[in-house]
Amino acid sequence: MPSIRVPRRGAAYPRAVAVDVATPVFQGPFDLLLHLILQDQVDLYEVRLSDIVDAYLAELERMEGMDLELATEFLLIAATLIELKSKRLLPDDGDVDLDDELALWEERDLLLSRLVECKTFKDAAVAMATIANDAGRSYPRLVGVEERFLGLLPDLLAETTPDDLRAAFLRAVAPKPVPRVHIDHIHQIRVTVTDAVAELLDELPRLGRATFAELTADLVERLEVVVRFLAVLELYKQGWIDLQQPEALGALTVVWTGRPDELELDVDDLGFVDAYDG
Amino acid sequence: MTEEHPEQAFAGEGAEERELRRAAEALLLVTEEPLTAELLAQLLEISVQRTEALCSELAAEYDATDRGFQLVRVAGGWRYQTHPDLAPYVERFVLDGQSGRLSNAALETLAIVAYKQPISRAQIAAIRGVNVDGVMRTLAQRGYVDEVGRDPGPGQAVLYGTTPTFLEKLGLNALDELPPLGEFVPSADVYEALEKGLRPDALDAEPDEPGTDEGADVDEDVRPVDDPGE
Amino acid sequence: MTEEHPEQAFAGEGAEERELRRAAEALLLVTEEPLTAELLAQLLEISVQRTEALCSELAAEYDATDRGFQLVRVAGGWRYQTHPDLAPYVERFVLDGQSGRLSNAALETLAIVAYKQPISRAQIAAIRGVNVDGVMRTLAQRGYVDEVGRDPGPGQAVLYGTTPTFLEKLGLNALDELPPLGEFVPSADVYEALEKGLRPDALDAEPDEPGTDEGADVDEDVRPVDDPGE
Repeated sequence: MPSIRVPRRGAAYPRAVAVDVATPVFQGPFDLLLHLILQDQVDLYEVRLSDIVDAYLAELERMEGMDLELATEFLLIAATLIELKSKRLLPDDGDVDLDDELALWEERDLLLSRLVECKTFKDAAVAMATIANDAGRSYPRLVGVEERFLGLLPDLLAETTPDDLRAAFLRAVAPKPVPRVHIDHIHQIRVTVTDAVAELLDELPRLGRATFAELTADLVERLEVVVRFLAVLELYKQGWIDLQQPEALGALTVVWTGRPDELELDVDDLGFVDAYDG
Repeated sequence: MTEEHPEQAFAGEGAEERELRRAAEALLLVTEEPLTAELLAQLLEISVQRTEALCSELAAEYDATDRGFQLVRVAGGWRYQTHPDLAPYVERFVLDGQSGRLSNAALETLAIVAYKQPISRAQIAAIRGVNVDGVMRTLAQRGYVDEVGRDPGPGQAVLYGTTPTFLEKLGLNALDELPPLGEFVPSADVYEALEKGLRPDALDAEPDEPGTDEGADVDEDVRPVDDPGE
Repeated sequence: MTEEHPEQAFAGEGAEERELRRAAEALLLVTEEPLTAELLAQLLEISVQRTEALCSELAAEYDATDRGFQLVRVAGGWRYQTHPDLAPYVERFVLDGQSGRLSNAALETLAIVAYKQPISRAQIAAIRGVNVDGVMRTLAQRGYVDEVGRDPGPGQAVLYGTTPTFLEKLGLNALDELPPLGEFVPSADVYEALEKGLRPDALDAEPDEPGTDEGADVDEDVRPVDDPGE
């Protein structure tokens, strides 16, 4: 499974949180989130959300016989995180839609209960490991009956022919039919925030300024747009771009401001590395 | 009788008791999986209740006489096993000693199956937040989980449960010997930390100036979040 | 000591004697082949002479306490076996619940061994998708399959093959008389299990990495099993 490496934090991050553990490997987004919040006591604001969202996309990629319901669930959680984070990143214009606000709280609570559930089973697993280790100190007797009794056993191959054997082999190696919903379209749209950031870093210097609609004109899938938006937020937070939105719900314009002066960093140092080993 | 066998543990046992005890010892010696009280009762031609009592007495006797083996009740049956004290000796001898150590991923998946069975792979994945196809395959190969049915819903998803091998692995007689799941529900501290970590409202509603290091300090007086669960 | 264990058979034994006796009991319980005094002595870290004396004392004790099992010296080693008196019970146990035909699971497992030997249990499990330990034990007990070597890879997995008994039962002179498989194209999973091999320890360490089975190719020139008893 693709392990998630938390990239070292670059100086562009407001607080160098203790995520720069050598190369902790996490089992998916919940594991990563739980670690960040509980062990490192990181606020969501400081979490590199792209890591988590990319982790979700990686999980979608890995699914073999997965149903759409689960895919949707993963996307919903990723979307909730994006929404929670973007709400904190963007200026609060005081003009809050109460319904949106409530919906967000609801989604937040869903995510919270998922994390609590996940944590519960993680702790149960630790207890189970202890039980298994204790039990593993005793070895059962597996010797069976003495040879003098073996003569009593009926000849199990009495009615078996070589052709039966051949048929049994072919049966054993035949692919097992696994009912599954094809989610190939999800595979096709897999794109990481890291990729999206890289594309923006390529495009924006040439364009100077562009509306978000223009930047996403060639994208078909909604997920791609979401990822592109997250990449824009990432760049904004790190000071590479400025965002202009003169009127509420109006066009969002992205302005390239260039490399932040005070930061003599290259792309890698900013943490634009792959967030997981694909 | 007692004259003949001065060291006999069940000094007062009659001829019939002795025969049953000895037959039980012989049968337990040759069984390769835990021998259920039902089958043992059938072979001894006595009641299940009496069989259970017989096994319990035998187990207690081995304990009292400080044997290197134990008679234990595991996965719904009785079996002989080595005393845990002696693991250092046995591990020196048994080739695949402690081979079955499970990874964290396997343990977490197994815990979910154990407590929530019957359960589909998708449901497990939803709880763990990761794909579990590979882990489940390994667990099935090792005999700890098995298909137990199909979801009657539209997807007809395969449902999984734990096996007797799983119980043997944990040395449990039945699933209800697992500690109750309630013991593992995160404490208030942990819950609070998670809730705080996922606050949707901005700290002080002022995003940082890009590139500056200040202003992102976590606000100390975070306003309390209403607990949605209460 | 004697106060703690009033029923203890060796009332006068010291702590060291007790530990040795218990360790011997544990080791004798799990040995599949008669355990030689030499190997037992080595495991207990005492002299062969003392080991022999210990086993003889134990055997006498089981006799005196009228157990259903005996500790006997067979084929140059010591092992537990059922008391001859109790053979009728054991016979009933052996005959009970034994059907006259191999189950489909057993037949498929046997077929895999026949066509793909030498092969490890982990490889068979990977092909069949379920644990095959029990089935393999049955097949070995019936004398249809046997250990033929060890995977030279790090796991040192035991490799199995079919026996002369198997050929005889099927009326074949040699393995190449098995019906050809023809245009058989294995699925990806099966191919992987067969061609690349699966280290059992790799399964243990990382059960959720279905795609990675680095190395551990089953080597063609399998080296013979080192018999630990010799």
